[in-house]
Amino acid sequence: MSTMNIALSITKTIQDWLIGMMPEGVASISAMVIVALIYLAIFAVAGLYLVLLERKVAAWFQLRIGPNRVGYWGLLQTMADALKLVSKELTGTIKADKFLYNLAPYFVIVSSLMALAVFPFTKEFQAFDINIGIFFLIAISSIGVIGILLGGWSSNNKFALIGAMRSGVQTISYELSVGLSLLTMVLLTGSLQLSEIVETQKDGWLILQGHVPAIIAFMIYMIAGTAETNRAPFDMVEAESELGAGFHTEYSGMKFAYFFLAEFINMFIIAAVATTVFFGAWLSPFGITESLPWLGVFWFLGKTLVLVFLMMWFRWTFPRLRIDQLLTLEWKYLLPINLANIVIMAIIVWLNLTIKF
Amino acid sequence: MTNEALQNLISDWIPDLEFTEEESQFLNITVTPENLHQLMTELKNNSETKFDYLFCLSGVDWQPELGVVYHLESTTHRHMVVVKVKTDDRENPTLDTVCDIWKTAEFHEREVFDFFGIKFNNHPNLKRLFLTEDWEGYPLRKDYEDEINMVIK
Amino acid sequence: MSYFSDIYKGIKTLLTGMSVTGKYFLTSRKGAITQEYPDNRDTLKMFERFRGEVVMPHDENNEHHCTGCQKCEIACPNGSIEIIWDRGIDEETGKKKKKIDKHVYHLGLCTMCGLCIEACPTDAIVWAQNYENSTYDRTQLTKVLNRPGSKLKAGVED
Amino acid sequence: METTAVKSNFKSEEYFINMGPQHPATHGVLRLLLTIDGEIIKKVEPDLGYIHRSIEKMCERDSYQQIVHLTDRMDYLSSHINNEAVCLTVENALQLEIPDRVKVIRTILSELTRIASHCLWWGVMGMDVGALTTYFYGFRDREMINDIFEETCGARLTMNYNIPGGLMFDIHPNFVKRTKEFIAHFKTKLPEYDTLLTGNVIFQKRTKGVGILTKEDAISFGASGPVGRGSGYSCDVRKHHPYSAYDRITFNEALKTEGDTFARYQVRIQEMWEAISIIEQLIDNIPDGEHKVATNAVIKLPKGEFYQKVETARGELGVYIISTGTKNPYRLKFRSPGFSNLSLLNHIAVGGKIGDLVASMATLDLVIPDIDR
Repeated sequence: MSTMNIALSITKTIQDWLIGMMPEGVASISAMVIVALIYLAIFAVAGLYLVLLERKVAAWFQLRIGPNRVGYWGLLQTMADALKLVSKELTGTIKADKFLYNLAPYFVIVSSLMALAVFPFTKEFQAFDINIGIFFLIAISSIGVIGILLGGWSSNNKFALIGAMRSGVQTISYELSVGLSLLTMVLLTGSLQLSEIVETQKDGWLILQGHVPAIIAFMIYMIAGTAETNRAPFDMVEAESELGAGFHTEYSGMKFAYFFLAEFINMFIIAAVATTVFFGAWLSPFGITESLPWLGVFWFLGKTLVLVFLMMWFRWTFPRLRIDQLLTLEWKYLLPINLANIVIMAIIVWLNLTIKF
Repeated sequence: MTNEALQNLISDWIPDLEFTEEESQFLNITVTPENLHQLMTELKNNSETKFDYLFCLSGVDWQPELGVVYHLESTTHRHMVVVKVKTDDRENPTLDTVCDIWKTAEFHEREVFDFFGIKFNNHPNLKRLFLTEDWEGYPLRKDYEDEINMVIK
Repeated sequence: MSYFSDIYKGIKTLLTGMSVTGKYFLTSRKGAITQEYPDNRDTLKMFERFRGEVVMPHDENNEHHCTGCQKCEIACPNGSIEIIWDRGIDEETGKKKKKIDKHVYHLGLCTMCGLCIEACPTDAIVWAQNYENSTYDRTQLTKVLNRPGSKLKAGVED
Repeated sequence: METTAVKSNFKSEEYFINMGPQHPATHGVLRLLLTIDGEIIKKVEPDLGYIHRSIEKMCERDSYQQIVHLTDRMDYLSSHINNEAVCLTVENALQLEIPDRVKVIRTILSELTRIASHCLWWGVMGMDVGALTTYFYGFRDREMINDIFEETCGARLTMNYNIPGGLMFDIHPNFVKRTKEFIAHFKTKLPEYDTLLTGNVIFQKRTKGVGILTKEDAISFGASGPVGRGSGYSCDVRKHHPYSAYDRITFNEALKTEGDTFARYQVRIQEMWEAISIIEQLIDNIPDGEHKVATNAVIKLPKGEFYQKVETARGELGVYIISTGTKNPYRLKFRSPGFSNLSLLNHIAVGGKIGDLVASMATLDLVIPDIDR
């Protein structure tokens, strides 16, 4: 058992290994850089395979076969896409606001990658376990919107402008219900730190502990989460049939790849937050694989992929909401239910009617 | 209503109307451009005729004269009539518009202007519908010459 | 309180919608409706009435049925058939008669309407079933239907 | 319509957007010049002519058989019904006696074309409103009909199977078997269309009360087909002026009165059910006999004017021939359904949002070559 968990808390192990070689300050910075590079590499590849998963799942929904030409069973398809995008020429409109036009993609990709650092993959396998975990997550995900607004406005294209304005309105209003639904769950756990949250779920996942209000909070969170990443029934931002390609019409090559990759990593983040908060990140259902902490990663990724599949299922079934219906859905339906839900959860926690195993 | 009943009902509205019935399945009324508009409003609003559906408005180049043929149908009585109007000046043919009676005429009249050059006074925005603004000549006229596009077999 | 009832009804319709796509997702093993075109090129067979291209069938000793009567050229709406004929002496009767020299067929102009085959009195031209007619250069689309050195089958009168 | 935004000193000026010749929502080369203020549409001005081939000028130099093949290229989704329109006009002008077999086959093929066109419309309507999988379900059913046409007529889209006087050649031996297979298959799939899209609450929110067209406006704008019937104006040519075998079958006209996008959608779905019942009534008793009547090679219509109305998938197609007795018509005018349906777009789209414009344009089911001719 002890041999297994040496390599677990990566940040500490790398830091100790580095301290032996160089002075204190430099060691911690280089440790952070190394961890960041590892995460960047893993999640660039993970993003590519999420895109492939989306295209395959879409094909199966639509009686098609999906990519099967490049590589065995289409596995290298998105790799080929990435290479194509890298080699493409970076075109752009002349009258575009050059500085903001080039800055926009970095906002989006940075905000989605930063949010990845906080997730508890297994026991101590977590880049940064900061004590304001969820609050940090919500704050980071609102930076992405600035990138989209900048991209749409600065590319001097009317369709992009409309797309950007729509995304601004949409994300701001849906962050509200993302935050509130996570708040109801924090009532149960009592702390914002993600590892703490997973700790309290040792005796029953939060969705079971909080029973009815937790399920309502989960549904609200999933709806608001899909809206947050501008996907599925809420994809007015790049509504193909109305605006063509929405805010990233004028982007090509690597800049477009950033927007495209960021959207899929955001989807992964929304699913990962849902698994940590609602389904007990790396906790196996009844503690069956407690002994091997390494298996936690499998549980965490499995649950996240199930939720990612759910979001893909939304995308390929539902038509698109109009922009004003989207706002009425948020302000007139999700918000009131959310507030009522918090009150119910508070009462339940106060009378501690939660189900504990 | 049968063609005869239509004929003598309409003939006492406006003096010189010609009615023919051979060579066509419907009652044909030929009217002079001056009282075209009056006849049309009467055909639409009169309670017995009530031709409220203008289903076909076509420009025709009858060689010397340029004309427009209106096919009208009543959605209540289900009878049809054809109204023809001809003007013989080919340089600046103008007729009254009927788009204030039937809204479908607005687009059809722009098409007739585009292909025949017949101007319709007090038409909301009479400009070419299909061809580009700077296209000279009116293609569907019989005397239209265009070596590039017209392949005479 | 229609507020809650239309939320409930809404979610119910959303779930039924998802059930349809879910059913297709689970039964996607039965195979897709899309054809993998370049891979199934040899097994892909067109129906026998498919209008691929107009061809003139020649029998074993290189004879065809085209008498050069130009009925197909007249029937063609967009001039994609040109018949080049010359005067010839008919063997038996010794009279002057039209002989077909070249039956030029512009596949590029043809709209596959079938009026020429309809108009041909001696059924000289027939539909072929090939569906890959694209070429890299337009002149390859102008074809001469009667093979060089072929002649009219004896006894075919228009 | 929700209350519009409060316009205090907040000044917003309109700007132009080109829903240009290349745009996913226009299904073809139609350019809409939109004047919009933020998201609300002030004015829609269509700019046509991108695919104008002046078919009417070409018809003045072609013989009547050659004109029939031109109509395939007008409304390519109901090409069979267009061919039938010209053939009927010529046959009525020559007072030809058409064998019963031809009439029944023409009606079956027309109804099959209508189902194929409505399947494509339904798939594309779903795509316009955002549900991308409907496209593939719609095309799966349309492909089966295309195979039936390919086997019988030899072509999938531009059939040219009708000629003045009957059919070019007789139907294929297993035409009846394939059609029955398709009907059995489609009867199980059409209810799925409803559960997937019609019942969907998001779809209903996007289409109910959008693009309202009253009955008087429908008549005054000359709207025909499902667009007119969505507003309660009963304009089914198959009912009021029956042609070919429509007088011997019983079917009811799909009529709705709300006149909004959802009503036009429901009319088309019900029309598909009607088409299935029509085919079922006819498919078993196709009378046998000649498949065409011999007409002389060069058809000369008697002097005079001839008009024939036909119900295509989009509305009422009228063929108006003025003939002076020569072998090609003096003037031939096609009354195209799409042309009048497009003219009312400005009337129903003003005041709505861009999403509404796309949704109501999808239910107008515009085919641009049919408008430009």
